[in-house]
Amino acid sequence: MSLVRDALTILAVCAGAFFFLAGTVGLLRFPDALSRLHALTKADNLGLGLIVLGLLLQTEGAFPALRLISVWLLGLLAGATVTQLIARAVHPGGLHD
Amino acid sequence: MNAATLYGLCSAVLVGLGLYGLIIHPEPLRKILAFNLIGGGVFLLFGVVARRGAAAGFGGDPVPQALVITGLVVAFASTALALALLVRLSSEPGRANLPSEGSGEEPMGGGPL
Amino acid sequence: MVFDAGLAVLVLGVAAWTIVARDTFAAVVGFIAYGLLLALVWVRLAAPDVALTEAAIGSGLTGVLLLGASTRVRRTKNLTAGKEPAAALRLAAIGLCVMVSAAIAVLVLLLPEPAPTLAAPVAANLAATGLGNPVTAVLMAYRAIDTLLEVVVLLLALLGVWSLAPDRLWGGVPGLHYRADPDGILTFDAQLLVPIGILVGIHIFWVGSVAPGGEFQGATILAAMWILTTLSGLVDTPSVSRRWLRLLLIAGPAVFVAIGLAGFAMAGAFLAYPIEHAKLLILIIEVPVTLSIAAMLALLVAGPPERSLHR
Amino acid sequence: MANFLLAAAGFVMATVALALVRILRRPAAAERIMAAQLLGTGGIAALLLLAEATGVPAAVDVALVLALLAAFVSVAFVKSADRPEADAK
Repeated sequence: MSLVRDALTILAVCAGAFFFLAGTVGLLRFPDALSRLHALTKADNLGLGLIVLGLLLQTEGAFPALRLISVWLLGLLAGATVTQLIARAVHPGGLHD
Repeated sequence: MNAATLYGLCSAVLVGLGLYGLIIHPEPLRKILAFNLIGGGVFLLFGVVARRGAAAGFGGDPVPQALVITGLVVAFASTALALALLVRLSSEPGRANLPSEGSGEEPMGGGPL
Repeated sequence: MVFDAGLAVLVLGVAAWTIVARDTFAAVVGFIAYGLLLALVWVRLAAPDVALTEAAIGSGLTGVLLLGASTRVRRTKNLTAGKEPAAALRLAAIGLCVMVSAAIAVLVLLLPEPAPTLAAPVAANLAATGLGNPVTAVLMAYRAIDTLLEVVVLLLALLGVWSLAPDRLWGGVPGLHYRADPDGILTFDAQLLVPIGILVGIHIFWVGSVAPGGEFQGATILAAMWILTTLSGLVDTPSVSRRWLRLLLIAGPAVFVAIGLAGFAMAGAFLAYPIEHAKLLILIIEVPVTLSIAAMLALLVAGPPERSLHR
Repeated sequence: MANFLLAAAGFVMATVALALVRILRRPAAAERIMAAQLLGTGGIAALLLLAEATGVPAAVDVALVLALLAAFVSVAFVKSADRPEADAK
């Protein structure tokens, strides 16, 4: 049982790490700011989410699990805010900088 | 070489880097940044000393760790004061001469009161 | 070990960027990254209490302070217009800094073995404080006088910042007034984030007695949430001459000093706690001190008064 | 398991650092904040992995604080780039 759980953790963490790599590649390769932003949100939402999922399988008890999930939700919120604000900043008619 | 020594050497380089920035940059804001960089290096040195003093079931000596926490807060307070001074100074147009009338606007950094 | 080496290289790289970057704003972003990476280093050095403080103050609040200052100084045109240093000075500076670094590096390599430590006495007396976290015990019991003085330093720094206000704005309202946009992301963010943040702040403060966390870390988060509400325009910063604000600022240090003086009567020394009530007294000090520190930190970020009292 | 998680943390930090090196050179301020955001997320992920790998559960609290302040710093960034004029009446 614990072997299956470990295998699932490794799978999820690897997938999460892959999305971080994908986010980096996108950030480096995409031509304009908006599509780079699109790549960045993949790392934020999916990479962190998958790593949290993998670690959830290793934790016992409700409180540590709740803490992990709230880290992910806060990360999502931060990502969503930044994405909104930066999109407005790079969009013509928005902020210029 | 263990991790603590590694970070100790890292802190030595950080202090050097910060000192260089403090000397070289003419802009006050960059000097404040560089000074904070030195601070980070010094705190890290304390952390290394704390880590080496791990004993009695603790991962590190709690006394230097507590000192660093105090230091971080004080560093923040002094940075805030320095930045407020800088912003105030930069908002004063042409400080080369004294104000013509005593209308309350005192020259920044003026003579003894 | 490989991880540590990589992390150290990354810290050094970001620090070097902060120094060499041409643009001040880029250097500020570099500094925020530096604080964030140092938080990781503190976890590696088995100092999670410090990691929390670094993440909250070193990276978060200092970052916000620097971001605000960098745009304002840039906007009002550079006041220095200083010249680039000459090559000779640059070389001399490099020489000096290499020597300083080398001296510290040698000292690090020559640190005494076995390392001197106060961990054992702290552990031996931990039970007497009723606390489970040795760092909190040091801050609140063995070196409580340092902590008291630190709160006073914060208060003095705040008075210093306030005294930078021009005479006509004396006792006015710090910072700028932000208009709330009811449909904007910022309003949504503040409404969602602030309650969660206050909860996290109280959690970090509360676990400080038994686990990493404590008053400074909790207070920083509370301060950040206060600043967020003013940034989003939901609440305006109070004028600095408000009586409740001044009472809030002074409550922490006052209770701290009062209990310290009571220590003469109860246990025969300044800031000495009688053993049977140690934990309760520490808690009575910590709650107002945390609230006072939160207010001080938030007002330090807000800066000197910029709007007059009579609007 | 611990070694794997530590390696994963190292990998995440390495990819993030790679992005950081390239992005910090670009001129636009928005891109720099993007880089800082990516570093923040990477740091949070690395902290969570470290907490499990080295058995320091408090590192999760550090990650929690970072996640909370990441949103805060980004808000402050936009506000500082778009400061309304002082209405000193």
